[in-house]
Amino acid sequence: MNHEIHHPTTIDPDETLSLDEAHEGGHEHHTPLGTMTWVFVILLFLTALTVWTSNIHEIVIGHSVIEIGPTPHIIMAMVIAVIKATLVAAYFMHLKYDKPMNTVVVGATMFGVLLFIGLTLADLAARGSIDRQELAPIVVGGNKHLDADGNRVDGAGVTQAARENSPDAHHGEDHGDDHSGDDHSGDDHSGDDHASDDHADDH
Amino acid sequence: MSHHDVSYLEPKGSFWQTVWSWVYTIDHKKIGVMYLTAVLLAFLLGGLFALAVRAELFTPYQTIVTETGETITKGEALRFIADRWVENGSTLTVNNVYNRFFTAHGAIMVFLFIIPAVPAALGNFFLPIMLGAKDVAFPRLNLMSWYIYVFGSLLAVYSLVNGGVETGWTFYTPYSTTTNWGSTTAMLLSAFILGFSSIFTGMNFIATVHKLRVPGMGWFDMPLFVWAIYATAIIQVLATPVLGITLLMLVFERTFQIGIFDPALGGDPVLYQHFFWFYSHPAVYIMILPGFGIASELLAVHCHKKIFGYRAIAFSSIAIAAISFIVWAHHMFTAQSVALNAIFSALTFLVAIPTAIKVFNWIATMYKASISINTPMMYAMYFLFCFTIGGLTGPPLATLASDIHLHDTYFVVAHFHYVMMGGTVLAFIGGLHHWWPKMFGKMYWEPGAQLAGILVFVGFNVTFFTQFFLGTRGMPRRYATYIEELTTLHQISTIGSWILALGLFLHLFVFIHSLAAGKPAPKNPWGGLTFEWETESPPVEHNFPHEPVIVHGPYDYESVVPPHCDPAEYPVARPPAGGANGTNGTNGTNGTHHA
Amino acid sequence: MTSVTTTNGDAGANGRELEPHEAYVPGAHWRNAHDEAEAAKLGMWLFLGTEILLFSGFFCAYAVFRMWYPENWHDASRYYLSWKIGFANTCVLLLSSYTVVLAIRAAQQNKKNWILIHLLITNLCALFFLVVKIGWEYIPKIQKGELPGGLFTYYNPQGEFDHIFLSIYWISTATHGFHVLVGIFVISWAMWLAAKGHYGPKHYTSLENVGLYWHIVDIIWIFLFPLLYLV
Amino acid sequence: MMLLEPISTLLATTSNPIKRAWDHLWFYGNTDASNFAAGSDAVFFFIFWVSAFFFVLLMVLMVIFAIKYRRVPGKSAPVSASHNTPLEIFWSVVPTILLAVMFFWGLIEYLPTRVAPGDAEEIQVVASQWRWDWVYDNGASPLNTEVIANMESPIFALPVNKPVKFVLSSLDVIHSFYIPGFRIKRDVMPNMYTQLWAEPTQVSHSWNEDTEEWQVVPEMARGDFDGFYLACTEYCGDQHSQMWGRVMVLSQGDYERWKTQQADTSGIPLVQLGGDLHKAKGCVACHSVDGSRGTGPTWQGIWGKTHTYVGGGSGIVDENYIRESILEPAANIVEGYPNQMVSYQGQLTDRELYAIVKYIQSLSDNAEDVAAAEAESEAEMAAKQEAAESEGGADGDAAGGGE
Repeated sequence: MNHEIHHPTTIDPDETLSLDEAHEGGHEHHTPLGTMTWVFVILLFLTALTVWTSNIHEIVIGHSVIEIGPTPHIIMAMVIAVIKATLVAAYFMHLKYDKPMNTVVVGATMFGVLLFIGLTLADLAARGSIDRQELAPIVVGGNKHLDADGNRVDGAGVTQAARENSPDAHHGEDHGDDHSGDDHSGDDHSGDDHASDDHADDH
Repeated sequence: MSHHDVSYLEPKGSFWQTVWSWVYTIDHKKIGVMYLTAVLLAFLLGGLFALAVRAELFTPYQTIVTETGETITKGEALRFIADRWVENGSTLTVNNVYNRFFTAHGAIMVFLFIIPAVPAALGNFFLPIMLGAKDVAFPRLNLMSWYIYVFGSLLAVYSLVNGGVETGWTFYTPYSTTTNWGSTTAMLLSAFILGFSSIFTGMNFIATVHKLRVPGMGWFDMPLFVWAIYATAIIQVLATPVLGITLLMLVFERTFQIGIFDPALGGDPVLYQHFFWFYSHPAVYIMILPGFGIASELLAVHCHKKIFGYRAIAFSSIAIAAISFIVWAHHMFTAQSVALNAIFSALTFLVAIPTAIKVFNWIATMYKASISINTPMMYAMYFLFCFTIGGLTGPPLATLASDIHLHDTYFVVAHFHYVMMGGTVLAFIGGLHHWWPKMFGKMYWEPGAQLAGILVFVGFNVTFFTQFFLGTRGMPRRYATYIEELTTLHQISTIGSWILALGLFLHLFVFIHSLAAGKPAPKNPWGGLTFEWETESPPVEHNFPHEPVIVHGPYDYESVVPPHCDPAEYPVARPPAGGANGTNGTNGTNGTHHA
Repeated sequence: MTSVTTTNGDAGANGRELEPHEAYVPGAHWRNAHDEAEAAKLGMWLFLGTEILLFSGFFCAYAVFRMWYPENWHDASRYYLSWKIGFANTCVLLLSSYTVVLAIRAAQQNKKNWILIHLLITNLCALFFLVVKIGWEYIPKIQKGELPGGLFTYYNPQGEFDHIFLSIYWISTATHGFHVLVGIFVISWAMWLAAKGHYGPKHYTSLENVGLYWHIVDIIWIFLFPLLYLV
Repeated sequence: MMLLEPISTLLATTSNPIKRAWDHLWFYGNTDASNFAAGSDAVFFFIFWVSAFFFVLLMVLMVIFAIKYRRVPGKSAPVSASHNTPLEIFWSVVPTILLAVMFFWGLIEYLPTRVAPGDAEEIQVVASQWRWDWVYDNGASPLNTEVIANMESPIFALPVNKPVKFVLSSLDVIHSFYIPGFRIKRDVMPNMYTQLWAEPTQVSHSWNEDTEEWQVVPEMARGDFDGFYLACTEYCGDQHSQMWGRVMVLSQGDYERWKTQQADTSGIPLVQLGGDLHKAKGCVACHSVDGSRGTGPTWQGIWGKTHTYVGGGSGIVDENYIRESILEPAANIVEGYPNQMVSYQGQLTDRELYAIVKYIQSLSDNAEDVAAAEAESEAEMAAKQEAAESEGGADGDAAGGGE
């Protein structure tokens, strides 16, 4: 138990505040032109690639046709986008050359984003698993929202439009005025299938 | 320049020049003092709403037929206001007024008071000083953040006088998107703007801690208050933007009907709750972590003892900040899917571990200490008492089976008041007394402050401990009236709120008295070891007459005589061998080497 | 930025008036210019982190509704938005990011005119982006009633939840567009400082931070483009 | 009709003052009201006693230290350890274990609450601002009310020892379904069905053949209030705090009797039925009948009045206006009132609608109107009675919404 006065020598290597650097000036690294140009070209190429892949809807191998659904598309697009973003961050934004602290900030941020989106999605995806109900949709007779003037109005024109979205059920130009709930009067429970309960059941 | 020896409070020339020197200042101390004034005003305003809410709950509504055959309703304390408040062409109902008042109480206390209270007021003032810096990293950003706060607060006040908000401070959809009472949009924008103030303050503190520590000060030489503020700043920066986007989307929902949260348009209200709590749960730790930091300082200084488990306390602050991001959905146990409930219940318990460690460490600090019983130390003990209750009533709410019963009842109300008020606010008041001599150079009337503290402690516990019983007996939150069987408990609670208010007003009086007639404060009235006790009371313009040099840790009480203190009064248990560091001199400059 | 007109000791030896960037002294509370520059960059990165989190709200809403209505999303994306416009805008933004990098390089090499030229190209790209966005997307959409949520009045919806797709399109691109607009202002401010000689090899912190901001606007678009226009 | 005696009187009969104070302050003693209550309480009290132990331990230590180690000026604190790794590990691990027990116990007790047994009787619960409506499998919807917290609240019944599954939906904003005595709670969402279930295990009321009324059973007079009520726990606006319902738990036989009683309204005179509906369907939450102001216009003397509407126009309150206001509330809002009401489309039969019209007529001060209304009512009632009888089970169909 030999005691000594605490000597504050714990200096974080990443965060040194040593006076030695005081005269080095603010910036040590010079931006290499060639690297940056290459990165730019790769970014353009990846942009073209993502557009190209998004337009592939089926792959023909010999006689078999593999259909590409929306999920592979979004995975592909996101992978490319992540690569592009990483390139921009690492080179254009100098993360590769900077003190690691800035990368830690980005990492923490991305961690936050992933938690937020991931766990929220997890809940909304798991929602139907136990509360599955084979019932008629909820009557939204009472659902209201505000119109542009801030007044409460009943079930909006948009929901009506969405409900009757068969190609032949055109609503004319006057549809924009259709918010007052006038066309709501005739609605019955059974005819009302627009309540968005179905996502709870199906997904 | 003269700022080496002139107090930051010194007037600058004429009256208007002095005013201008405050309005346009980039001095973190002046900004801190302005914040302090503003948050105390907000506390007063929010507290008045709380008193009104408690007054309404003194009795439930009762319809009585009088002797003349007239039917009247009793138990409506807010009737007087309701009958005089005209909106949409007629007077309001008592419920309307009550709903606006509890929303106003919540919104003001959360957004205007408790989030900025410790970081922006005390943190602004002391964080740079504790690091031995002349200012925060970005002084102009600091000033901007203050004016953003002012603007946001004014917008909130505008919203209140323009009808108020009746959605609850949580703004749950679809109620908040459909109600056209009051001025909800203004309040949403206000909270959105206040969020930026919070973000900028957080950014500033992170950069300050990283880049402006006095040369030689390592991470583990920082005072624990700095660690706590640093952890808070991380949450402020990482969580607040999500609140910003949530409120912005809610504003869009109200103005353009974007339909993302509104079920009438195909949106989903639970999605809103995820958005909201992703910020607002971490925000709970924005509120409480600085309280932890203050408690650590108060205990160490007034126990005159090295804090027990320094690293454990420091790391637990960071751990709490990290865990705070993965527990938000425990606010939605009755709304969301079973799988997520199980996950979030488990994750929520994680928070209890670092919190428990902190409490054990604080109590252990008092063991074999040399404890001065004064207002700050009493507040530290009040804090330990109330926060322990607040913390221990967390597990029943994290446990699924019992939360189902207690969710959205007064048990929750009592729990978070024990954490927010019993934790943060008591620590804040304690910290204010602790640092008051340093901030304003005046001592306060100690017996008055102690009496006020006792009143606050008793009043607080009478008010809120009762509410645990109300909660377990099934009294839901946000109720303007209730079943008659609960009248006694509600009345006890309301009487407690009066005692609490009395204590707080007495504190206000003591502070005003101190400013007007307080004795000049010595440089180090408590015998503290951190940098703020080395400089003048109040500090000079750039904080220190000469840049301080760190020669001991923040809590080395057993081996270091506090600066400016008499070693006869503060003897050390273990004098250093040889005294090569010169820290035990008696010339009043201990610990400060002139660079 | 602090405009400093005093000359320091070194300057006197050279016997000429120093450019502002050469005469730069850090703020009074900084120990040296290096710390100040590092802190400014750290602060900027923290701010960029908040920007990313801000936009993550849109991405989260997007992800949720796409998970629920993948077909409707796909159809709406293909029907309402032209990938060609998006592609053009993406390339323009990438180019502008590249020129910002070149502007910083010019500052490092003390070529004042090239800083200005590169920043000017950046600003022109930003303007191009906004003009395309407003002229070729927003205005026709408003005319056709392809508006968000409850304002949606388009006669031929592709599915039940087109209005929510368009809500997310509108709020995310409008917020992004607002950032582009802010970008134009801050880049113009950087040009003004560059013209006055505030940027040189030893001091170009604010130019670097403006660049960082501009890159993050680009990165957000890198994600918005495929999500809205392609998948 | 007060079904439960006020607790104050019950308390007054309890002789032991300590017992009285305990009952009044302490947590629920009633752990057998539903199959979940005992489990939930057991978890709670486990946590409670663990917490109490730690709290007392810490506070006693704090006070002892504060007294024992008070500062004496000029004396320093003795040297003591500033950390102790084994101790710190000990006090990290022990709470962790206890917390893990809490979590798993809580989870085990919770999981069954979300999966109803297959044979559970299904009751549809429809919430709106600010009322509860339960639709039973025979189409019955409660008609009787009781004053809870100054608000006429519907009385619902449940069978004892039989699982009941509640299927919840909301017509407007989020509400939350909470029966404190049963320890169950679930949010009621406007865009999806949620559900929960419980098995009541304690009879609260029985049918008194003599008085022909539902009465509290003697065992319930336990000196504490019982939590047999339904409350909304998610803030939902103006009268959130008055959105109550009484929950009666009946024996099997009584339960069947009650359901039959509630399903058949044909024998009730129109004005009386209108009055019952006014309370049971929640109209009372917004529309007073004594002239006082509420969220909506009072019904007293409203018949025959001319109202100005929001957005221009005016009209006389007559049969058609009342009917329109119930079915399409947003069509014509009286000046000075918010557009707050939900549509009752499909929830009231023609006869019930008519009963409300007649009830409003009967509330008019205008003597002539009242006389005319009464005369008319007699005739109409007879005619409607016949119509209703010939319609058969129409009531049930229209009241549901679950078909």
